[in-house]
Amino acid sequence: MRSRIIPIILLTLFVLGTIVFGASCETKEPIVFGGALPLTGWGADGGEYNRRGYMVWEDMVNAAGGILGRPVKVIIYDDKSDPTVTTRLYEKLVTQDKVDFLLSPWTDDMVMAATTVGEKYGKTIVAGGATYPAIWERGYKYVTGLLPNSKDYLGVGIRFFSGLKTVALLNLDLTFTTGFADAAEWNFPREGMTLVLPRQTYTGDTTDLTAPLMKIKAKNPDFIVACTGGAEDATMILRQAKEIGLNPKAWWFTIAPVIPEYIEVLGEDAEYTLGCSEWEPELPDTIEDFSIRAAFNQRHREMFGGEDPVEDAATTFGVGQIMQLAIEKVGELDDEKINEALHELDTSTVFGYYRVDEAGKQKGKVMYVIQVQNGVRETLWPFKAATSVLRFPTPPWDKRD
Amino acid sequence: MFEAWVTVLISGLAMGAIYALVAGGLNLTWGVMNVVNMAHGVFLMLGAYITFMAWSYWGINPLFTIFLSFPILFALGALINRFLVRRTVGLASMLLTFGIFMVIENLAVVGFGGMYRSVRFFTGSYDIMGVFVSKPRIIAAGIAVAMSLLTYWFLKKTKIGVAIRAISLDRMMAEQCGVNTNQICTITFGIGAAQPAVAGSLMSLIFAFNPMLGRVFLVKAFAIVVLGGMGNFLGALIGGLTIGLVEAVIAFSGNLHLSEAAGFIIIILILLLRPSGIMGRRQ
Amino acid sequence: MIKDVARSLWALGWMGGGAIAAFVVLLLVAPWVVSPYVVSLFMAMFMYIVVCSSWNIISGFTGYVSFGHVVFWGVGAYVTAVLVWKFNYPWPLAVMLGGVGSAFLATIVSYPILKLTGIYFAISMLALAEAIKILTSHFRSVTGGGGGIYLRPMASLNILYLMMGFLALAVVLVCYSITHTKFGRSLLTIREDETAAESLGINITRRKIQALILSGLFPGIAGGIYVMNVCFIDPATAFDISITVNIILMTTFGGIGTIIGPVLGPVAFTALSEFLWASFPFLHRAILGAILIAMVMGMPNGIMPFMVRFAQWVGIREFFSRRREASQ
Amino acid sequence: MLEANGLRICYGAVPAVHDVTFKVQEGQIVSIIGANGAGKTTLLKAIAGVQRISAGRISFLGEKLDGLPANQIVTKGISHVPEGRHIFSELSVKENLLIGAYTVKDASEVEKKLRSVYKTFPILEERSAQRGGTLSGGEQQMLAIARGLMSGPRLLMLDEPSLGIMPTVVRQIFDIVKKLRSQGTTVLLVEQNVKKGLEIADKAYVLQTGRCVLEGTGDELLRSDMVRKHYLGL
Repeated sequence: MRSRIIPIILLTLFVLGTIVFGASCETKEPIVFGGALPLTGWGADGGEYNRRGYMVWEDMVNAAGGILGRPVKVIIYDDKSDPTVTTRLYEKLVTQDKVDFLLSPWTDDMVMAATTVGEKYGKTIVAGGATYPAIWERGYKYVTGLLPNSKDYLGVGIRFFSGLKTVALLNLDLTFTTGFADAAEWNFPREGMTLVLPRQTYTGDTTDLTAPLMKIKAKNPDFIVACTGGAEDATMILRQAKEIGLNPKAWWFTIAPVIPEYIEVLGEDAEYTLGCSEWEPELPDTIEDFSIRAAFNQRHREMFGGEDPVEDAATTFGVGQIMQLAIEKVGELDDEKINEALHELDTSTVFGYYRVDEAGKQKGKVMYVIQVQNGVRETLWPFKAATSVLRFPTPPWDKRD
Repeated sequence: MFEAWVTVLISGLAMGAIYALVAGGLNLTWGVMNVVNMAHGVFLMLGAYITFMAWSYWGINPLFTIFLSFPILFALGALINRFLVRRTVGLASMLLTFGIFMVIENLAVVGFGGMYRSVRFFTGSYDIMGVFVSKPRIIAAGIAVAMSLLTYWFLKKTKIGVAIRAISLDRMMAEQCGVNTNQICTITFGIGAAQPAVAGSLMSLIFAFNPMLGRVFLVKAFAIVVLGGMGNFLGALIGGLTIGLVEAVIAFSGNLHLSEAAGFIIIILILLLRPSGIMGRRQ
Repeated sequence: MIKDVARSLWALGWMGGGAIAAFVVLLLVAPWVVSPYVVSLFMAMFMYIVVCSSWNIISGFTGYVSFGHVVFWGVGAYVTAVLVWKFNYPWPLAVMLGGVGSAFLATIVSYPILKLTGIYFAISMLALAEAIKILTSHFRSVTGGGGGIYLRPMASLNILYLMMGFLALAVVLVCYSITHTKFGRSLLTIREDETAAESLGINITRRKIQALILSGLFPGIAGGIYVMNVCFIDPATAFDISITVNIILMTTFGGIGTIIGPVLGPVAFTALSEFLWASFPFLHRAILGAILIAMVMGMPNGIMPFMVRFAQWVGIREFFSRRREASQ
Repeated sequence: MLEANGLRICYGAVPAVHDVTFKVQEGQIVSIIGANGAGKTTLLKAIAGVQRISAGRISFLGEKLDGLPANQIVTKGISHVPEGRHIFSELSVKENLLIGAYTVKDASEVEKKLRSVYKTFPILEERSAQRGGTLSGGEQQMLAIARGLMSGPRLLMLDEPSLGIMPTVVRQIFDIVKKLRSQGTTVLLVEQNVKKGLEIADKAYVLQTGRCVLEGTGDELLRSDMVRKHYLGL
């Protein structure tokens, strides 16, 4: 039986291949989009999810007939997680590859580097994986953002607990996490919270957090906000907090809770922790207009071995969609007009609402508050989209079963 | 307050014991063989992955996996020495081992992926009269100290151990005493790779790690070897514990930035005062 | 001293002068011929020529191998960035002051740290770089902390590229001429035997300090130019240990203690890694590592002897060997 | 027992030894004498396997030696006590001796050897726990010889055993060398102290700038005009 199926599949593939090849030969010049992502180095994880988003977008746009009747081509380079390389690559994309449009790189450092090049050549960039406010506060003309900046990102979470009085702040010493911590400090007094001790900053090389956690424990705050960069440092914080019996009423983490391996690595220690999500794969359509979401999820699973898309893939898909909407609105490939359009658009993508202020800073995006409950992420807010209710207060470590 | 201090100090010493184990392996490859081993960190990382895989696929108790990571990395280290490192010393060996580091780390990223892993086995702590002692850290530290002392005993009391020390002092003369220095160096490099692998196995219980795990520890390990005195095996243990302790004290009384900077500043100061390390021989 | 330098430059002769002229012409013409991408690639290459040659002064000529040379580059970059960001200095001045800053750092650490020799010096430099990295993170009000500093783009790529190119040329010429002066010769003597150097009446402490300051100055300027190009600096980038590792790798690869080695190394490395990276997006590091292993096994003394043999074969032995002897 | 034929040894491109031929008979003390830089040490190094030879042939008990690594030459029964003694300074005296017996597999055999060298050098037993580096020059020389004896060599090669040592100790050492001969160990001695070296020797060779210029019994050479004039200053 098997012996007959294989030739048939091969034959089908061959025929399909020929048709696609023939068809592609006939179509017009593609519109070229280019960007660089960290495919190697410390950012390789996020970079790969980002790449998938762009790949799915390219595939779906072309399947639907392209933009302005022209197919789309996406070029992705590897920036080795190094902003210097990002600068060089964006120079290359603009001047050597002569791409029509630039796509966003991943994370603040790289976005900073890329937008510097974009600004120089008048090439607009919709920043994908970036939240650091400084990106939009430099007076650049050719940058808009998809993600809310860190003040808004943190604000949602902190507002959620505005009844709590005392708070402690942990901060990983990186660009974007420092941005979060700054935003948190800006938000605390606005919600009537006081910091019980100065923010505790640790670095990526820190191997032992006992000392800062003991200091926090001595002040016994109601609420702990940890501006973590990923599963790695969040794991260290939670495990060591458990060890010394640090029991606030609520734990709030940035980034980590939406990273797929967070729950896997921490297991039941991740229970009750809260975080902010920019995107969830399965949400009722009522909250935002997600007509394309199901198709995106479906295509992503088909292309990448059945894996559900994660936030970082939805971000880049959203970047593509925004570019497409702006180009279609303008109707021609004019950088100036498209940049204007990007600043004026008020729309919705797979990723969520998109509306920016004059500086290009995102204003429309709705954030979700999530909590880990029984080993899964549940959405708590906005209430319309809630899948569960808040579990509060967090029980002490020794009272958990 | 007293309990808090003791908690912090014990935690610092535990971390110091793990530093010492990492530095101990480096002391063999660097202190004895004069190979500036840039690949040291990847041995650690491979040890962590061996434990993770044995635990997650076969459910092996992570503490027993050190009996896997030790021989596997011993063999890998021996092979690397036999076919590559043997003919180089000093800066050339740095070039070579950096090449090995690039190959292994890159293959690990491709093979294991960049995502974080961790072994969830012991969590929580022992509460001894208000002093919190982290279970995974104290167990890891205990094994690390035992491992360091075992190596010390091995070098002090066995025939091969004495030969290793003889080679570190005068390789040519050792050869003329009938020591097959190539063979002994292969064994030395094997142990030098297996020791950080055990440290890596222990770290998989403590940290969430990915293929970049070893990088954090490499710089500190180099510094601790020099601090303890090159080729001095008890010195590496003492140096590691010292750094762990100092970091904990300053982290608790000052802040984390200062504590990490202090580790390095102390290394500079000690070297200025005693240029051959805490336990080093005077020249 | 100045006379010695002038004489040594004169000694370059027609061939050397021609090579410099050719380099300058190529440098000036390049931006009009190749794309800005290649220009920025050249710039990165020149940057490594600057830092490798500078490292070579203290480590190759004087024999004090530094494992923390990135600290001078990083301090230069930070001084420039802070001056532009906080005090609105004109950027070319800030770049120059970046060099002054790193030379100043070299001056204050030089006396104690140069008392150490061999591996102890190497590790102290490593520890110094790590300590300064952490302190840069710590003093947020001055340095922007771990979040780093962002600048507006002010200088065009071509200007910065030319600065870096001329800086590289200057550093190589400085390295060349010091090997022909009394200063340079005393460094070489110190490398061979410090006690003997002292008995020859060389003030070794002073010479070593001068060498370290010279060796710290240029990376600082290069760091300043770098930061003006990328417009962003944070402690993790500025004091990244892998830059030190690259410096040592490239120089050793090209030929440590020679004039041409720290030039050949970066050129060969940049070209090779660029090619591999473009051809093998996921495995380029592994392949580069494998090539590195093969090269160490195949040519344990770096590419220098290989180049000399090649040069002999081509018949321009004179060009390579003279420089080499001068440095030994 | 040991035969060297037409040895030529180079450092880089510079030959240090040209076409040297000599023989060591079993049970004898054979001295090689000559001025500083005559190539004596180089010769011993070549036999010990730490210096490559460019031409010629070394054989020991009819077996070809050249090309073997140094550690295997020890197993053939040759022990080298190099110039400058090369004591492992951080190892204890006993550990130094144990390293000397590295090639001996049998532990009881090692114990026996240890007892016998302690008998020959009682001072070493007293100092057995001390670090090698803390010994005096003469004690270090004794330790070096004792270490050489630990492998149970049939041929012991001594390089400048009297260098930098007090005369009384030198006499002691030479007495021990004679005793070794009587116990059946063949000795190949390199000495700058020509008088001493020749007095003790059964057979001797004079090396001058890498060439063998004279050979004969110890007495013959002591009486030869050339030795008297050049080396003894008579």
